[in-house]
Formats: sequence, structure tokens, C-alpha cells
Amino acid sequence: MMKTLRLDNEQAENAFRAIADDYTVVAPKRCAGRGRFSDTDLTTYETVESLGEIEFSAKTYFSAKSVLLPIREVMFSFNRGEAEEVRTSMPPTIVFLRACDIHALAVLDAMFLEHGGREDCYYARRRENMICFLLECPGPFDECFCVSMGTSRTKDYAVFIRPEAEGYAAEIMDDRFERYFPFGDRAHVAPRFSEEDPIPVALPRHVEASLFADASWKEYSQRCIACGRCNTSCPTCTCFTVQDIPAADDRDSPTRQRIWSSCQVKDFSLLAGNHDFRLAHGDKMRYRVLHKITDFAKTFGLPMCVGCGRCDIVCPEYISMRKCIETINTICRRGAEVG
Amino acid sequence: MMKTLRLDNEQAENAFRAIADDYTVVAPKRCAGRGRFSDTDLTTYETVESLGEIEFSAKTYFSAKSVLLPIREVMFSFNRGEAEEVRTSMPPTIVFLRACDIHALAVLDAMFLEHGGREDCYYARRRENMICFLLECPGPFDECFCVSMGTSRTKDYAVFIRPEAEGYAAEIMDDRFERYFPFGDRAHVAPRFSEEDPIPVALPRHVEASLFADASWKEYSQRCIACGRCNTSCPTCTCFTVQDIPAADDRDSPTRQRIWSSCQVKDFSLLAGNHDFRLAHGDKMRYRVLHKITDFAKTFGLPMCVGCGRCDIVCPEYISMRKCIETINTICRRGAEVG
Amino acid sequence: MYDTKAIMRKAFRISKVRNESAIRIRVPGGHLDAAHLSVIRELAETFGNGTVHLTTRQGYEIPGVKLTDLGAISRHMAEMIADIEVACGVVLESPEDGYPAAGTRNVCACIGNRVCRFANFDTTALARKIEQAIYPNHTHLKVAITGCPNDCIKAHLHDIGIVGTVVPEYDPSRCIGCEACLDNCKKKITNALSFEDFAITRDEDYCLRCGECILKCPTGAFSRGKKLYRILLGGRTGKRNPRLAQTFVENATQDIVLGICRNLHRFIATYIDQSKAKEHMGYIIDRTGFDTFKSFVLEGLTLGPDVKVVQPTNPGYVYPRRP
Amino acid sequence: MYDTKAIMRKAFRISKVRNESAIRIRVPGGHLDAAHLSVIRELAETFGNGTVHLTTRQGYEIPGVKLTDLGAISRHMAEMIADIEVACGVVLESPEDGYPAAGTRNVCACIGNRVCRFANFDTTALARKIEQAIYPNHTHLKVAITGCPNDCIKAHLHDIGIVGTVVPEYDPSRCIGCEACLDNCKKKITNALSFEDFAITRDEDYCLRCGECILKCPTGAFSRGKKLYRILLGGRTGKRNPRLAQTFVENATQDIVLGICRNLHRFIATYIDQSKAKEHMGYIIDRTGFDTFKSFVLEGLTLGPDVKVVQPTNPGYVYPRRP
Amino acid sequence: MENIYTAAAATVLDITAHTDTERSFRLATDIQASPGQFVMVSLPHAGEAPIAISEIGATDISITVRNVGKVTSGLFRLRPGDRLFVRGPYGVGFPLDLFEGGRLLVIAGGSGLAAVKPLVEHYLQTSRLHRLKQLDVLVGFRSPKHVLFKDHLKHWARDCGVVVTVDTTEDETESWAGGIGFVVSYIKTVGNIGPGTSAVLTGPPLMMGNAVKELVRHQVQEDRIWLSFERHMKCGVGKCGHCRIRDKYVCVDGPVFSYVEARELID
Amino acid sequence: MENIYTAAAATVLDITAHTDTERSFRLATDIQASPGQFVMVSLPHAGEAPIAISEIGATDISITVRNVGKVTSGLFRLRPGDRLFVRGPYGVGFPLDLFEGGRLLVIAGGSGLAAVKPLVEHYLQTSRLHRLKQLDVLVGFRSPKHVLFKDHLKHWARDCGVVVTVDTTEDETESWAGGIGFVVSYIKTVGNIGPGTSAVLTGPPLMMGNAVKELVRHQVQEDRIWLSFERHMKCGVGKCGHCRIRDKYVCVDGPVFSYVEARELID
Repeated sequence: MMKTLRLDNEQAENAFRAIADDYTVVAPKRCAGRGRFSDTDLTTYETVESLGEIEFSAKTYFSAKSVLLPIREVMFSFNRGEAEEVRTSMPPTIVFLRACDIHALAVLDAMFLEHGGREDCYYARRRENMICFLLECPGPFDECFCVSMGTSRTKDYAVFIRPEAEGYAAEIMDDRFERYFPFGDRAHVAPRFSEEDPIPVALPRHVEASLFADASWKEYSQRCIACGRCNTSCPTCTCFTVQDIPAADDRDSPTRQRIWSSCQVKDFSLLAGNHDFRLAHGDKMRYRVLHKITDFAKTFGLPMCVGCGRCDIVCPEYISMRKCIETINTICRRGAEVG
Repeated sequence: MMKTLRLDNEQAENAFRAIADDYTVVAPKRCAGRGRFSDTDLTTYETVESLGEIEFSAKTYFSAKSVLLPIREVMFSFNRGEAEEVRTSMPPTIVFLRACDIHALAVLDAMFLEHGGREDCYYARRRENMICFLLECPGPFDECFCVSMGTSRTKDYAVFIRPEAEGYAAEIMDDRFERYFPFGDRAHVAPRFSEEDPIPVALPRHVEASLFADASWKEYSQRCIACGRCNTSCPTCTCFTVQDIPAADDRDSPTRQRIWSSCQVKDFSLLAGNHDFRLAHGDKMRYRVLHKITDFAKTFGLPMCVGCGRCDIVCPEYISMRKCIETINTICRRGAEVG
Repeated sequence: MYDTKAIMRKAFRISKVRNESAIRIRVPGGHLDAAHLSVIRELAETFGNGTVHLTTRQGYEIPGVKLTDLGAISRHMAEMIADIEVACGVVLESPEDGYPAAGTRNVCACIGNRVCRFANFDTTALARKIEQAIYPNHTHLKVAITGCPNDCIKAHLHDIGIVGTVVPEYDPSRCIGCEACLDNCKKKITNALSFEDFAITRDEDYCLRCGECILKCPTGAFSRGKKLYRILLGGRTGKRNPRLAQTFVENATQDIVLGICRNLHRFIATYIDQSKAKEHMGYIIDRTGFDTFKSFVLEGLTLGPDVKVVQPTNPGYVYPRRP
Repeated sequence: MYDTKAIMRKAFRISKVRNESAIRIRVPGGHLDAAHLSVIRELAETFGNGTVHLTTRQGYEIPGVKLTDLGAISRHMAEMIADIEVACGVVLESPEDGYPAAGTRNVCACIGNRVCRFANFDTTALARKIEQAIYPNHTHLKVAITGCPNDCIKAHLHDIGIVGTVVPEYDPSRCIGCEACLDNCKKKITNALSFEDFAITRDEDYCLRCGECILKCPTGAFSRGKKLYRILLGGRTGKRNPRLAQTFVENATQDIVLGICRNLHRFIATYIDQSKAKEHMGYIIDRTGFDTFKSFVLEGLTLGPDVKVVQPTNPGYVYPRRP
Repeated sequence: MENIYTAAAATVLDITAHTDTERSFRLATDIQASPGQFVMVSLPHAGEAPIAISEIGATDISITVRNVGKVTSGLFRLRPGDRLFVRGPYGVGFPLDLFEGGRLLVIAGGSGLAAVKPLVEHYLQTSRLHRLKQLDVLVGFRSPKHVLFKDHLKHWARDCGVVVTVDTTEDETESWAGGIGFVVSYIKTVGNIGPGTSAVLTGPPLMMGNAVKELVRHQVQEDRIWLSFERHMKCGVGKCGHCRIRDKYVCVDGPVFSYVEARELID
Repeated sequence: MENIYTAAAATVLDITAHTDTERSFRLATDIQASPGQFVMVSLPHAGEAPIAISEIGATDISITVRNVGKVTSGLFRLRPGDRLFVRGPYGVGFPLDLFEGGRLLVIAGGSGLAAVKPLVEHYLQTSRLHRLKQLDVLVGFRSPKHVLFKDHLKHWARDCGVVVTVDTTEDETESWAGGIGFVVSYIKTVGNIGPGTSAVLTGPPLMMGNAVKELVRHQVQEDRIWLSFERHMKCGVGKCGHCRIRDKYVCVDGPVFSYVEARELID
């Protein structure tokens, strides 16, 4: 049964500490000086020990997907001629997520649990141990378009905690967590979700062939620097590459690791024989954007993009996903008229 | 008999041209780009061909003394073991001078015609051929102290010409020049002389011995750069040095030349054996200033300085003759009280 | 959202602060009517964070403005930009769109002969003429102008440095032999003067034409002859290989200076490595060779007999590169 | 009439125009509250000719003021001078007398990390600290600060140049092996990075600590470690022998930077050739030898194990002197 | 939980060198593949790569590789008896059912031949010879010295049409008895091409594109043209994302696509 | 018009070398000088310089010079019979009338001796020996090898008091029989110095200054002390300005000044 309550700061911290004793808690944190530019901070997902450490009001630069899909992961080792799986186990882990990021999990699940008809065991094992706590959005951020993407609301969380002027409000959806909240007054607490996007977005209904040869991509080639930040910050990008890495202690028994890949950076589309068929930055962008807004959905029935807006925020060239979708819409509309 | 008249521009130029046919005319002229600093002009004495060339309103940087005492002058040549005087003759020359500069001629005369009891023949020959035309001052210039020095007024000129809003006014004192002015209406024309100095100056009555050791000269040593501009611009400085210079065509027959010297620049006070007893710039300054305001007068009965203010104008360090005199007065007054 | 390259081409910055920019204002030669300061203050206080930065190239940078305000800012600056640039003879099609280019950097100049006693010419006026010759243009180019060989503007670290010189004209009949010119030249410059038979001889091979002999002369025996320019080439700072500019053309007239400036962009446009966002001219010359550069930039110019063209060696040093 | 040296010591100029001066305003680091622009405009319009010059050292010069007005001008400027200098920690006994010294020139700085993405630190803040360390002082000294090794401020032509660097910290667990850092370092810097066994190795011997690997990394595998400073020594322009500054101290902390700046004047005061109006520090070091300089300016400073002190060779060139 | 990334060891039975840079490796394995499928082949240290199966045996498969990358150059260092790792088979092979009873044209360019070899050999088995009305194999190589599977081609010619062409014979010492020119230009030399024909294409994209055009001109139906795609793959099982083209993953949705599908796969 | 700058040629009659750097030249000339006066001596190319007359003959004069400048080094290249240019005599000499009948003390330092030599020789002429009550000559040199006019000094000592001292005898091989120490310190060794004494001083300014003090201490009246000045001169006739000290020109008002005048000539 759902429980709602308000807590003062001490109560909330006590509850949190008790939870943190039993779970690893990963949440947005403002890391001073960790920004790319000198004397700037980085808000990103980190393990936290207290509620006070959590940055509730800012969006994270990177998503939380590395909890489920570490940037680098040892898959197995070749031990004297046999492939031996490395069984890393993730302890039960709570991740504080916004609605869009909770929706992103469905994309990851589709890819790692369903696609090709077989589960990715590494992902699956972590996914089982992951619990979502909901972060409320302080109204839409400038770059958000979750309402357009249908990812602005969710019920798929165990606990919702909101900092208030004095203390915190909490909503416990998952009974397992009730015991951490033995105090507090019952009160109406419900997360507020974004109702409207700053700039609403409509996805194209049909992608015309004319789109692929459109001059817009050449323009984007001039702008996009193919740095891959849109991928590395995205909560739904899942591409990886695989590499054998010598063990430090035994060069005869390498480990096979997988490592995040990015369809924007070099060599992603390199064929054997060193031919890369997708070099123009605009083409790489088109490949990514169409995946996010149409291609993925054709296979899995839901759009890949959750409208979190991170790719807009992290792009050093201020290329906007929303503008790109708009451009695509325009081209397709024009194509449809002509065709 | 004195004749006064007003002329229109054409009449004046015609008269002037007729004079210039018979005389060399030297007058203040603004020479574009000839200033020491880039894109600055130099107002100085030059031979002029028309009245329009004359700069009536600005003070010249250099005085007109080089008409009588060229910067360099060949005195004689050694021709196969005999000294042969070089007889350069100056044509009859009119020089436009302000009252102070006309008074300066008395100083030059005292030195070159009287001192030591013998005439300097080179000077004397030129002096005979020189005629003064008076320039009126447009009120005192900032640096002038001719009234204090008693040099603001003069009657010692042949002709006075003043440019007016329309045409010129002229006063012919010397009958020889009446014939050049056969036209024009008789009118009252008289030069206006400065009546008051911007900063009046009083010369010290007695120079105390304490003056020579006073710390002020050390201060001046820090300021004065001993460049000699105060000498080279002064209408009454007359020091020269003498040098033998090989004739270009015959190195065995050098000419002996005299060349302006300056008590401020190096080697002026160098004794045989390379001992220079007056090195400190402040001491050089004191040597010069006392000459101008007291030492010369002791010998000749008139102060050497005519208060034209050029030494103030040309000093790159903005050292002021007037201030220096004031300083001397203060020291002497103090010395007199103590003594 | 924003086209950073288009923003930068309009002389705005991409700041480290997300969604922020900085306004940059060109001040050719660093000289400005004081009335513009009010506009600059207003920009800083209306759109920025209330501070201004005087840039390394004598322009202004107004930090803390919003990228969303750039259009409004351009309109706000239009009159000032037009005042400054059109006065240089630059043709601006629509000042209300802001600057049309940022590649050729602000032309720097020391204060020159409007104030400085050492300066051999009006650096501000030349800066404005060069601004007209090279702006607007998207290719990267840094030009500096210095009034005398003291090089207060650091022309030695510019692609092109213009050094003002003057031919000292000597009238021995005015010389009193005080040797002030000689002593100064010996102590501070190249000892180009000698004193024989009571007259100064100036050794053209050593004289830098700095004009200090003219400044030192108490009688005007030395006076100002032709204004000539030494054109330095190939200086740069940078991470890898800072190096000094060195004489490229000696005794150039102002026509030659301007002619070369006009030719520079054509050279750069012809030979630049298009794969690079900006390639500094020095690197392009390193690649094309000096002779190619020379023939390009001197094209159409008539050099008088006194004009000397030399190949700079550009001494500098290299931060070693891992092999 | 006027004591030119006293006037210049108060940072006013002696103009080529008789009886005129120019006001000079120090702007440490070139950064200024926009409100001061009104004072500067007022000065230019009340006392000057209505124009201002942005100097080669990021200050202001207001030309065309009368020497007779200098006292009034000083009083007029007092509040602004106090605002600017006292904010740096400079002790001014009587701002209404104008600047107390002009020997140590305005401390220059690029715009630094308040705006620029390449800058490794807050150059403006350091400029203000250095202003406090070296001003007021009559000995001639030029210091410049640049946020990164690109050296936009041209620290390479200063007596002392401070170059901001950063130690890149590498977390291989965040590296996706895109090699963006490596490609950039290879193309633009010193190729200090290599990629083996799917991880980056940074060669300390070649790394310039410019921090561009941090900027390029899309995952934050490279992040910002300690801020360290490269201190360049001995650059200068000038007529005779322009030469480049070169590394004197590598990996200095800000304490070391400030300590050295504080020690500079004592060195200069001890060894300067008193007979000269101003002797540039580079020439003094040429005379005293590097070791003397080093022991003077490092006195009282504790250098950590990473700090390297090297003797610069200062490449440059000499305009030949007539023998 | 099943680990879809680990592979089983397999012993190299024998190695055939076709050219300087192309070799076939026969591996002992119980992998049961159908024509058109591929396997993921690993060598510790070198890594893993998708490789087409060029021959299907009962207890073995062959793979044919060009020495162009890290994994393949590792393979080239192997000797018979050495072990490597292999997993698979992966992908959807050729639609054998569809071809049954019809006329099949196999067009391959260069090393693309390896991918269609099992298909040809499937039908050339004596027991299956009757299942097709007509089988023609058109193979193009760069030059005579680049010709692969020479003996096989000679052997096939006894039971089906075989045209081997080379782009050029220049710089070749060997005499050349086959065709000269692009393989596409030989399509018209093969008779009976029309609406009922099925065609299988493999090779460089440009070649495949031109071949499709030529076939369509001969009125071959678009849904009867089949193309085998080559793509970068890191997993082979639809997870790594590298082989995706629009909504299709070459590893699980291909590598064989009908032209009707393939023409949508613009990249 | 008379030209006061041109000079007449004069032949060098003979040359006496005193030391390495000091020589006397006897010149044939009709210049009639009195003790203390000087002449302007010219050498074409080298220029002109004021030189004290060190000996006055009926048809000749001698000049004694140290080789320290352009003109003097030119003189040193002359041989007897060569010609130079000379004009003069210039300046006001010693007030012989004033000394008559009194006691005269001549104090000279170094080459200053040349300037007073005609004065001493004036009174040592047999016909004039009676004109002074007492004559003493005190001469100081730097060291024995710097001593000038050795023979003359020896000769003079027969008719007047002569003290020759040297500052030091160090680095001298010659033995030295005279005094050692500054010449001023020998003033007290000469008797009869008092209010009636006239003194003539020539030599370095410091020496003259000290000598004046010593003489005043011996109650010599200030208006009876005479100093001979050395100055840079370019004309010798009161025009060039170089020798001016305050209102006096050494060339025309001196070179001999009474101490009463001289003490005002602060420079």
C-alpha cells in the first residue's frame, strides 16, 4: 500500500541513512571542479551517502545508464584456452531518476533483454538489482521535450522524495521501503510532472527517401564535430565495442571487455579493410537521430528518444535535437508533397 | 620721416616683392613636417619671397641669430702654410624680429663688436648689412617675460608691418623704404607692445656664494638632460668652438671653421688632458642661467636674457627659466638672511 | 539551437558558460571616440554581467551575455559598429546584423604619433586603412602596427607587423657636433652613426631608421625625411612553436604596405589547408615556401629601388613533440 | 614648469604635443567594471580631446589633456583608481594624487576562464594578486598572464609570463577509446598521448598540460587535476634584440608565482644599472647571470618535487650593430 | 543465465591458401549452419570478428578470410591443430524454400564468393541437383591472380553455368581463359533471365547496386533478388549496434536481405 | 677689417724634451710677451690651443706642452725647422709693478711651472735681481721622473730660494735629493712669509686652493696672492665663451687673477 508523508530534515536523513546501509544509492550530485572547463562543476550520477549530497534541482550531464551498462565491463577472460565468464555482481542499487530517465530504462530493456531473442546476462543481472526512486522535475528544463515524447509521467518507481522548504516529502510506492519511514505525518504527496514542453516536438510519421540526400545534412556536416557527447550523455544509447585487453599480471590470459561505443566518433562504421562508409558528420547525425525518433520504434514499438534534452545540453556546437527533428519534419513534408 | 599706412593684400605683396628684389628677407615661416616629432611643423626663420609666407602669429623655435652667426662658418683656410681669410659676404638682409629679438642684437653686438676690445670681423660685416623689420606680438606668449626684462618695446626697426583682417598696416621708420610704399592711405599705425608678462620675473640683485652649493642644482641634475636646446634656440647665446676641417678637394689645405657651441653639451668645459670640471647637469644649468641674468650684465651693463621664453618652449623636460630665476631668488634671499 | 560557427563569424564568442556568449568589439588601432564608451557600458549592463574586458588585441569583450540576446545586441551595436567601421572605409551591408566577419582580427596599433614622441607616423590612421584593406574577411589574420622599432605593440608576434621608420635627413650646415645623436645610437641602437671631420656619417647598412637621431638633435640638423615601413612577417605565439616575426620588406611605402595587406587574403584563400578550422598564415607559408608567398603578395605592386625584400628566418623554439 | 620625470612616475605621458599629456589608466588583467567607462568618457571629454586609446597593455590612454590639468585630473580619477587598485589589495596612500608609480607596467592578462573554454584558470584574479605583489613600484617590469599555452596575451614577449596549465587526470574506467584526445594532441600539440591496450598513456616529458585532452573527452575520462603554472622569463621586443621568453619554472603553484613576483623588484633594485633611465630586466639578467637571478627570486620559496627550474635560452635575433 | 558472448574453442583442421592474402580455415565444430549464415570467430588478444561460412561440413565448417584486420592477421599466424574460438551460426541465411524449383542466378564479386559458396554447393549436391531449374554462377575478380576457389569453380562448371571474369589482365604473367570486364556486364550472356528468376548477390556495394539494376532491366522481380550484406559487428547477436541499418540489424535480420527490404536500408 | 682669428706662421727653432710627454718648443716670432701671458698655437688639421709662454726671448718665445690633446700631439710630431701658426700674446700677465720691492713667493705644481717660469726668469735677470726683497720658488712634481726644467731649477737656486718636492719617490730608480710630499707643506719651510709677501700660484686647482689657505694662515694678504688659471679656449680674444667664469673671461681678464677676484670665480 502506498504511503505518503512529510519528514523533517533529520528524519529524512535518518531514513536515507538506513536505506543507504542496505542499498547502494546513486543520485545526481554536483561535483565541484569536475566540469570540463576550468572552475566549473559537473552534475552527474555518483554514489551518495546522504540526502544532502543529492542535487535535486539540476539535470545531470551524463545519464544514469552506466549503473546498468558500465562504460567498460569485463565480459570474460580467456584462461588457458577457455573462455571463462567474469561474474561481477551489482549489489541492490537505488537510482534516483527523473520520469524521462525511468522511461529510458524501457529502451535499454528492449535492447538488452529482448532484441535478437536473447538476454544480455550482464545487463539482466544488474537490472534485477536496480530500484528506481523518482526525482521530481522543477518544471521543464529549457531543453526538455518529455511531454512530446510521452515520457513525462511515470508510476514506475519505488519511492519518490522531494526536498521542500523545510524537510522533505515522500511517497512510498514499494512496500519494501515502508520500514525505513516509521515516522512523519501522513499527508498528500504526489510528484508533479511536466505538463508542457518549452518547445513541443512532433515526430515524423513517415521518413521519405528524399531525406537521405537532403542538403541539410551537409549543413550539419559543417556544424557537427562528431565528438560523440550526444551518445555518451544519452540515457538510451547502448552501442558498445568489444576489445581484448591483456591482464596486467598474465599477458597470456587476456580479458574481453566491452566498452561504450558511439556512432558519432571515428571507426564506428569501419569495415574490415579500413573502408568507412559513413564519414560525413551530417550522415552520422542523421543515422543517430533517425534511430532515436523512428528506426528504433519500428522494431520495438516505442521511440528511443525520451526527450531528456541532454544531447542539446552537452553539444559543444549547440546543435539541437529538437531543431533537427523539425528539419526532418520539414523535409519529409516537402518530400511528401512533391512525391 | 615716419610714414604710416594701410595696404590691401595686393598692395602689400607688391611692396614686399619689390623689397625682396633688393634685399634678402628672412622671416618666421611655418615649415610643414619639419618638426622634430612626426607630423609636426617647425616655425623658424627662413628666407621668404612673399608676405603670405610669413608666420606672424607664432613664435619661432629657433631665433634669427644664425643670420648673423651661422651655425657653421668657414673663417679661413690654410693654404700652403698661410692662413687666408675666407671673405663671405652677406647681401643686404631684412630680418623680421619681435622686440625682444631686436634687443637680443645688443647682446650679440656687445659680445662680437666690443668684448675684448676687438671686433669680430665676420659678425661685423654681416651686422652692417642687416636691417630689422618689426613683428608685433599678438599679446604675450605663455612663456614671455620681456616686460620684466625691459625688452618688450623698441624703436629700433626700419619698418613695421602688421597683417590685419583685410590687408596690412605698415609703419615706415627708415626713409630708405618709403619708396616701396607709394600707395595706401595714411592712417595711424603703431606697433602694440606687450604691457605685462604672464608671469613677471625679478632678477636677483646679488648672487650669494651659498647659491653655488645649493641642493636645487642637484635636483636640476635629475631633470636636465643637458641636450643644449636652450642654447641653440636662444637669441643671445654666442659660444662657439673652432675646428679644422679638411677641404674636400685638398686635404692639405684645411679650413678653420667655427661652429656653435653649447655650455650644456658634453666637452664644453673639457680641459686639456680630458678633465671636465663641470659635468653635473645642474651645474651646467647654473652656469648658463647666471650668465643670462647676472654675469653678463656685470660686464656689459645689460642682462643677456631678453625674456623671449624660447628656452622654456624648447626644453623637452619642461624646465622653466622663470622658475629657475625664482629658485635663485629664493636661495639668494635665504642666503642673504642667513649671511 | 545556435550555429556556433555562424556566431563566431559574427565576432561573438562561445563562452565556457553554457548559453552564454561575449560581445567582441573591434577597435581598429585601439583608438575610439569616448562617446562609444557609453554604448559599451550600456551593452555590458543591459546584456552582460556589468564588466568589460580590454582584449589582448585592443578591442572590447563584454562577457556574460545570453546567446538568445545576440540579435538584439547586434541591433543595439549597429550604430557604433557603423560609426567605427564605416569611418575606416569598410563597407557594411547591414550593420544591424552585427559584424560580418571575425577572421581577420582587430588591427592593433600602438598609440603612435598622435601622442608618442618616438612614433614615426600616425598608426591609428594606418590601422584604419588596413582595416579597410582586410576586413571583412573570414580568414584568420593578425596584423599589428607599431610607430617605431621599439615595437610596443609586439608586432614581432604577428603574422604581419608594420614598423614605422623614417629616413633621417642630415644637414651638416646645421650640425654643431654635439654628438647627441651618435651617443644615443651607440648606447641604445646600432651605432650606425660616426663622426668624422666634424660631421655625422650615417651607415645605411646598420641604421634602423628609428628616427631617434632626429629626436636628439638640438639644432634640427637631423630632420624627418620619407616615412618608410618595415614589414615583419611570420611571428606567432601558440602552444607548439612560438617564433618571432622578422623583416620581410624593408623601406616599404604606405602604398606597398596596403597593397600587401590587400593581397594577403588571396594567398591564404589559395593555399589554406581547408581541413583545418583555421590555419595560421605562418604555417601556410611554411608549407608553400616563402617564394610562393612572396610572388603572391607582391603581385601588382611596384617596388622602388630602395625596397628590399628578404626571407625571414623567424627564430623561435619548439616544444618537443613525442616522436 | 613641469617635472617630466615626476609626471611620468605618476603614469601620465609626456606627449609630442607641447604642454599636453595623456592620462594612463591601469586595468589589471584588462578587466573592468563597466561603470568606470563613464568616468573614462568624462575624463576624455572634459580634459582630453574626446578620444580614448586602448593601450598595448590593456589599459587606457586618454590623449590631449593639458599638463596644467593633471592635478585636477588626478582628483577626478581618485575614486576610480581606488576602486580598481584597492580591490587588488594595493595600498594607496592618497589616491587623489593619482597613481603613485608607473614603473611596473599594467599586468596584462587574456580573458581567462571567466569566458574562454581553453583557459585553465582565472587570469583576472591572478592579475589582481600580482598587481598587489608588484605595484606600486618605480622599476620597469612587464608581466603578462595567459590562461593556456596558446598565449593570446603574448607572454612570450614579457619579462615574466605566467602560463596557466592543468594536470590532466585520467580515469581509464571512463575511457571509451575514441582517441579524440590523442588525435587532437597529435594534430595540434605535442603528440604526448598514446593508446595501448585500449587505454591512454600520457607522456609527462612531452605533455604541455594545456588541458585540451580534457576538453576533447566526451566522457570525462580526462578531468582537471592541479592547476599549475609555467613561468616564462626574459621576453622582450625593442629595437636591438627582440627575443622570446622561455620556460624558467615549470609546474609552479600560484604561491610560487606570487612569491617570485614579489622578489623581482628586490632583484632589479639590487642589480639595475643606475645610470640608465630604465633598464629592462632581461638586460640585467644578461649581466648578472641566470644563477644570481634565480637565487634572488626563489629566495624564501619552497619548491615542491614537481617544480622544475630551467635556464631559458631566449631565442631571438639581433639587429646588427656597426662594429 | 546463458552468456551469449562466450565462445567455444575449435581446432583448425586444415588451411588452404588461395592468394597471398586470402586463406580458408577448416574448423572442427558441431556448429550446424545453413547457407548464408556467419560465425563470430575469436582469437584471444586479437579479438572477435564476424566471418562468413564458406563451407558447411557435418562436423566442421570452413571460413575464408582476407588478411585485412587484427583478427584475420591473427588467423594467418595459425597452423593446423591450433585452437581458436567460434560461436554461431548467426543470421538468417538464404531462403532456400523460395528458390526450390526455380531458376537461380548467383552473382558474386571477389571474396563475396565465400558467402555464397555454401549455397551453390547446397544445390550442387547430387541429391539436390534437381531442385533448381537452372543454376548459374557469375563471379568477378580484380585480376587472374585474385581468383578464389579456382578448383571449386572448375568443378561446379560440370553441373551448372559458371562465368568467371576479371576486371583486368594487366600486370599478369598467367594466361587467362575466362572473361574480362565487370561481372555485371556478363549477366546478359546468361540465358533465361526473367520474371521467374531468383538472384543472389554478394560483393562490393557498387557491384551489387549495378547488378540489381541490370536484373531489374531483365525483369527479375525485386522480391526475388537477394543481397548478402557485410557490416562491422561486435556481438553478432543484435546487441552491440554496429551493424544496424535503419531498423534492421545485419546480424539478426540479415545478413541476407531481399532487395525489397534492402532498398529501404539507406545509410 | 682686422681678423682677430688668423695667425702668423712661426718656425720651430729647437725642441727640448723634459719627460716622455712634456716638451718645450722655441719658436721664431716677433711676439713681445710679458710673464704670465699665453699664445694661441695652431697646427692645420689639428686645430688651435692656448699655450702658456714658458720663455720670452727677444725674437723668440718658448712654449712648453704636455702631449694630451689633438694639437699637442701634433706639436710632438714637429721637428726643428717645421712651421706652426701662432698668435698672441694674449691675456693679462703678472702685476710686475706690484711685486717690485717686495717679497715674492712662486708656487707651482707640475707643468704649471711653465707659466711662472718667465716671471722667475724676469727677476733672475742680473739687472733685475735687486727689484725684489726675496724670491722663493716652490715647485712640486708627482715623482722625480716628472720633474721639468731641471737645469733651470738648478741654475735658479744660485740666485733665489728653490724648493723642489715630489709627491712620491716610489717606482723610481733615480735617487732623489729634493723634498718629498705636497708642495704646500713646504710653504712653512720658507721663511719671511707674512703680510707683505706676494705669492704667485699655478698648478692644479686643489693645490692652489690649499696653498691659498696656507698662505692666508701665514697672513699673506688676499690681494697679494695671484693665481694663474687654466681653461679651455677656442679664440683667446674673449669671443668664444669657453673660458668664461662668471663675469670674467680667462683669456682677456686673466689668466692671472688676484685671489680677491678669483674667489668670486666659482664654477
